[in-house]
Amino acid sequence: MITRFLLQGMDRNLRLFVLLVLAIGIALPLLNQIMPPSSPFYVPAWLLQLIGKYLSFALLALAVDLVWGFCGILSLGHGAFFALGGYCMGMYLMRQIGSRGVYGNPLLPDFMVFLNYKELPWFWYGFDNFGFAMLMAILVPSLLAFALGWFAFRSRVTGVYLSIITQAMTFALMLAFFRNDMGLGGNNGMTDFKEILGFSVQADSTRAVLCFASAFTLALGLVVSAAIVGSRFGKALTAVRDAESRMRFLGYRVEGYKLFVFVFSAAMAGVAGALYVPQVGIINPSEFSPANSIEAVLWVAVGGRGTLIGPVIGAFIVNFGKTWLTGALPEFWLFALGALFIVVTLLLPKGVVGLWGQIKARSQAKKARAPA
Amino acid sequence: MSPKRILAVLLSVLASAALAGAALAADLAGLIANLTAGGFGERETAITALAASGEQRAAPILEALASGQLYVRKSDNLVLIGKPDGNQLSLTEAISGKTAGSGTEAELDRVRVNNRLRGVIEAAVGSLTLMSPDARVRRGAAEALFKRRDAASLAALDVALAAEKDPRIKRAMSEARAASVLASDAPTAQKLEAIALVRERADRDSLGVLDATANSATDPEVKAAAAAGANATRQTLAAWEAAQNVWYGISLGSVLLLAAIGLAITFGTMGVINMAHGEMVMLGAYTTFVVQEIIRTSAPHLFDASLLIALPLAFVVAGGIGILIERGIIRFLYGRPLDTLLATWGLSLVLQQAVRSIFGSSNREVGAPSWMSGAFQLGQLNITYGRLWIVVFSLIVFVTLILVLRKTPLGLYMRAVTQNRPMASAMGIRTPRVDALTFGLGSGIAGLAGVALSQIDNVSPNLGQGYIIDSFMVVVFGGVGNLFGTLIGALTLGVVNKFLEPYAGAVLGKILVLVFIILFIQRRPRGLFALKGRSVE
Amino acid sequence: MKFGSMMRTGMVAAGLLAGAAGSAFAQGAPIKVGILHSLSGTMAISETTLKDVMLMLIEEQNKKGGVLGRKLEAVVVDPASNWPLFAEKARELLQKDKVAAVFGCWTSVSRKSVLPVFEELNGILFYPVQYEGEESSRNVFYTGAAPNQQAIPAVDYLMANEKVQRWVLAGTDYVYPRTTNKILEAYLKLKGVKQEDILINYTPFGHSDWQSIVADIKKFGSAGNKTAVVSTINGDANVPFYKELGNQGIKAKDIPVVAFSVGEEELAGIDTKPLIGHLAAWNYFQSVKNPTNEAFIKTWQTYTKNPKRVTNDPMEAHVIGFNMWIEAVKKAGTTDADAVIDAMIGIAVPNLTGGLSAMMPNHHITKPVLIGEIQGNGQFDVVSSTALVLGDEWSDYLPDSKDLISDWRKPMSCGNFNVVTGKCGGKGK
Amino acid sequence: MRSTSALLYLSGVTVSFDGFKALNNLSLLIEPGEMRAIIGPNGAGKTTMMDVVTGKTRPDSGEVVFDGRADLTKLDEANIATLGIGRKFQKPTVFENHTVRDNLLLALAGLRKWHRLLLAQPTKDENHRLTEILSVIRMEEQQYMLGARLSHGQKQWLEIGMLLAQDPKLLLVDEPVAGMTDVETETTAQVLREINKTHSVVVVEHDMSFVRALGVKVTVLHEGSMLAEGTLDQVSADQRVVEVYLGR
Repeated sequence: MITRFLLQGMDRNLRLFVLLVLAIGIALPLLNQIMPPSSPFYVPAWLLQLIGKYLSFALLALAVDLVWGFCGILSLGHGAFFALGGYCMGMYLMRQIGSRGVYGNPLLPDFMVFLNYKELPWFWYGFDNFGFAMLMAILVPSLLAFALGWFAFRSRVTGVYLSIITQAMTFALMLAFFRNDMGLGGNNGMTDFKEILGFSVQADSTRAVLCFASAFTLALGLVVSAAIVGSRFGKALTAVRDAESRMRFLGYRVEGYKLFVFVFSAAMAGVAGALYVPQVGIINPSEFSPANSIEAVLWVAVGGRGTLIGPVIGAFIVNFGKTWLTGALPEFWLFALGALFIVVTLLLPKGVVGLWGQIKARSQAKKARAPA
Repeated sequence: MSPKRILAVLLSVLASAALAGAALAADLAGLIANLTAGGFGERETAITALAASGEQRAAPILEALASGQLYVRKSDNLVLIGKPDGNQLSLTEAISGKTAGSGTEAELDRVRVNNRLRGVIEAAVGSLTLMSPDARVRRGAAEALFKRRDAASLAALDVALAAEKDPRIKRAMSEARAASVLASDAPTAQKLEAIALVRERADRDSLGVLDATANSATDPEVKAAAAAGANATRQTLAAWEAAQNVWYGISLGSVLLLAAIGLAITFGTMGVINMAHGEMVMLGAYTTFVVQEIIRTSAPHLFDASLLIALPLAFVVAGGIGILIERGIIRFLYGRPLDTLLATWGLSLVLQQAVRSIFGSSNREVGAPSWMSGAFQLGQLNITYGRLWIVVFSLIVFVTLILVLRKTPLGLYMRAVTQNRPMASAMGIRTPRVDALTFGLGSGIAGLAGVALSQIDNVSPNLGQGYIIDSFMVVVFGGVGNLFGTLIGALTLGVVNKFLEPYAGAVLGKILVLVFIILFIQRRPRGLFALKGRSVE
Repeated sequence: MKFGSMMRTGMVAAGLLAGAAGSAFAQGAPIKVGILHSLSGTMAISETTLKDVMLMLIEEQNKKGGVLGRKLEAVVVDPASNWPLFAEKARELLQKDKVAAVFGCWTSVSRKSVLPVFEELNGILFYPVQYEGEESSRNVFYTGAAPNQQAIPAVDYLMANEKVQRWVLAGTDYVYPRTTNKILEAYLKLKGVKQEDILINYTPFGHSDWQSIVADIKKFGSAGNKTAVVSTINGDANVPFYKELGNQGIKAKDIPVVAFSVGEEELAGIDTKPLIGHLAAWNYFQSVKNPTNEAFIKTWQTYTKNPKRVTNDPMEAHVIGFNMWIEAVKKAGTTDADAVIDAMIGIAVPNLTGGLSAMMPNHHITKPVLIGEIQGNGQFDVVSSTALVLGDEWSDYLPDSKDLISDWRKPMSCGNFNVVTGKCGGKGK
Repeated sequence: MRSTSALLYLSGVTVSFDGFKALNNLSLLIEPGEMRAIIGPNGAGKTTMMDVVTGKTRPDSGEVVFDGRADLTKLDEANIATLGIGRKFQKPTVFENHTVRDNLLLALAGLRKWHRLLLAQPTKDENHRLTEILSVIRMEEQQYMLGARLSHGQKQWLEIGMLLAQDPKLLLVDEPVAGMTDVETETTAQVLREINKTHSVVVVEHDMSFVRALGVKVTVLHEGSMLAEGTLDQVSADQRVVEVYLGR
């Protein structure tokens, strides 16, 4: 039953793509581990970390696409869910530092010590347990999404209005987390992590594993999303995107559909955040900044909304470009990035994947003509 | 300073009239020499001595010193007063007061003072200027002495009071005297009536005096009276404070209105989510900067008019670029509002970086013309001219815009096109042209906002970023497509914000406002003033 | 798959670069110096200047023939005011470009973000900005001021010269102001200031509407005794803050404001006439008169082709840091990190205020503390200056850090040695 | 709320948008199995009336009762639809990105809950119903074509098919023959009569010839309230109706 459910949405391209993601997730870490640094095939740790980061971004992009591309809800607040997931992971990693902090306080993280905290705030309890932290990384974003969606969808807040309130949400959260009184590290957030599950976060082996974990989770995310989209639920979902009121007159409770995807995608974003933090080694309030959420949307647009492969490709293109250009032409990379966004929205409304599709269609048309 | 010194100052003031200046001229030179030599400590003694000399020249020299216009010429160690004109300084000899040509900072050593010395000088000059022929100066001196409330200035005040004619200044002086009395060891009776007098002022300064007395006084009777007076004053001030908050709210609201109103057009009536709106504001601010730069270098006397000159230019620049954007990007995206969001976001990145590469990434100075700097008291309300003008300006912009929409053909076309595009074009309205103009208008207004904001905020490439989100909140809160909604929305948010701030603090206040907006949208998904009816669907 | 190929090219490119850099060290190929300052985003306002200064210093050094007979080559990257990106770029500089040293960071969070990277890859970072202290890493050299090199002398000055009795501690809500204010609070109490005479206020980043807060300050100041404001407000929010001060007519002689984050660069954005007499505490002012400084200003203004271009304290910090690094490299005879790190300690180079600054075993440097008053021309008049003060990384006014010291000389070589327990590693167990 | 034998019962329904009364104290009775044509000039309130019945618009006052028990003013679109009121829009709206078959599947009476749909697969008799309807609307060949690719007429047919699939008790049809050829109009009339055998139908229409072709009881709306009721001949004899249509 479940396997049937999981496989129903997978077409051939997608199967190949998922395999490719897994291949990357396995090959690169292996190359890093077994190859000697001298070998041309050696994958340096920094590249591994980069890929890991892209992979978690790709997962975030997929989450955004699920609500935007398939249900027409443009959320400008997914960065918030991502960051919340990240904070849960961050709190776990913070607790793992234990007495290795500069003040050697066995219980309190450094930032609490020099802000004269006497004991651990209540919401920090339990985060020394990995399982609990991961559960929270999924639950906290989901609950927030549920609360927001429950009201918003029932009172039929749609389109731009929804986008704006999601933006307001992430903006408010950013301001809140900037406050040192939140007890979450204020502007500096959390950093200088030591261990995850007892393995040093700085060890190449750990990075290899994290990179693989990200790839695996992304693959899983793709499969599940495909299943949802391919199900009769998915058909209804896209129908809601295209003609919401028509669906109502057919007797569908549109709210339920929207709420489910919204919450699911928020949870996915949370997981992405949790994977992101140990690989970049810092989590802080700027992750909540509205700009980040908008950028995530742009990854989707670049890759191709409404497809499952698109967001992943988009996330990789944009972030690879960013990494490369901030080094190659630091003074001008913003021009390039901005131009990319403009060009894509103007010329490639279906994104890169769409372009690829058009090219393929054209070449087939040629073939068809050829024999005549 | 010690009572003895002030007394000396005062006596000499009276004496100086009688005594012949010539005799003292010699040691005036000596005094001034001391003034320029040594560290701040020596300088202080020199100042008081100079004041004590009672020379007519003393006051101008000390004022020059206080305002950092007293120089020693490197070549001949001559002490000069330098008033800036252009890049040069026009010089007059300190002692004789005759002109000594001009020079540059490089050829001169400025005689340095610090806050403490400025205080000392003011006191010295202050007790001198109590007798000044200029009424404004006398009044200023009295006010200064009231704030200083130094028992030592009593004597000076008594003399001045005796000589004073103008009742208002007399009042000020007697209040200053009362304050000084409270600082002195005068008998209880005097102190009590002094308290009564001070109490009538019922403003911050008098509160300060009363509190200080309440704390310091030994005599229980005085203590009680002062405390009572202080409490009474506090209550009056509390009422004023509420009013002050409203004013702050309105002025914050007017800033929001300025930033949002352009958006209300592009977003509200055209449905374009213009993420580059903030950058239009920024362009307006930079236009102001450029205008001022040109004026500074080529026509300094025009400086006070710089903003008025900048306004039309900013409108044209921002509006023009707006039209380019509409023709180049937006027009391909009508009916895809969320896509306009993405494209214009990319655009905002480009514009920011462009400005950064042209003007550099650091802040640019935009000066305030004289008519926009400073503040005035309305009862206990402190209203700064800058803010006042911004409020006025934002309302003017708002009203003009309404008129444009209601009364001009462009406005008519705009409404026609936004209500029913095909019908409008069928009736021969050139809709593309109208679109371009509408967008240009919106952007132009953003440019105007930039001119105003340059007065209160950073002129930096990030200027726009700070306002874009707030602007969207305002428009959505007020109700898209409804300018009055925008007005009300902006003012409401401003006032609410300012009333929360004292209790919740700046950050929490803002957060609460955002949460409030989110909840409000749940209640009224289409904002404060929504358009009802079938046309919405 | 498009991105697959992209990554492959990326990897190959990386491999080549790594190889190139690796082999480079053998011959007299240039020594790479990393510059890690934001050129875009919110911090570009402050950091871009530092990038330019570094480029200038490197150019100057190359005119002198570089160091160890090798030219210097600057590697500029843009971390875009994005803290995770700082870490990524730091890694790129150290692992891909194999730079010998990195000059960079402004905000504490950016430093905190790159710190683990530098410690892991054993790189060298020169950090040029005044900061909250409470840190000492083997791989970081702190050329900016620690709180005791800025805050406390400023407070002393106000107490002594302006007889200030009431204090407003206004700051942006992040670590530097929080810590500095904690230290100041403790210090003031020690000096017998009563709790009700201290008002602490925090505002968000880029706070632009200061009406209420300035009004509060006025209110607090009008209550009798002489009041001063100690401002740790972060760069961007200062312009509106000072504009509001000017408009509401708060004169320096009534309520002086002493700032720790406002230098010539920030004032360049304001009309300073209404602000004459407000103070700032730094270790350097452009107005300081001495040959070294005048020479530096001259080169800077010619380099930037802008005779009005100002200099400021963090720039001096980079000058000091860079010269120290050059000296250390000469002393060590190599750019190898460990050798240079050891060589650094004890090196003294002239600072721009006419003295010698020395690198101390705690990786902080000695500097004079100058108090300046704002002038009408956007410059500062120095009204007080101290002898050389050693940066104190672990403040004596915070309960948990007063027992800690840092000494990177062997055999101790420890960043948080606890003098009570006699153990390295904070409280110990 | 009074109980009645009528299938649809409107009484004293008033709706106003910013002062303008779209419906003004309108009362209307539809008996089970009846087919009713509603005519009236533009702005007479025909569409608003449908909005009220389908729950899109809430009346300011008045009763709307379905099937003698359900108070429609309290329910939203989804409930009303599941109660068995189907609506066909003037402009055919089908799901453009779905195949004809999927369009029908979505309309098919039965599953509506999101959590049931996640795992649901089309059952045997569901598929049976689909093929049945496809044959009724004569679209077997196009069943895997995307909605977007269909011609205007085909869309009309598909939508009718969707209504059949939805299988409502009462069917509201808004100007079904707008922009149709005479032939299409005639067949549409047939189809509606066909449908009427098993469903009650309310048709809103301008086209008199079509109404005549239907040959059913007619209600004339004017300025939001009922002007006249009866056979087409009766109403067109009515003086006021003539005035309304031809003006003075």
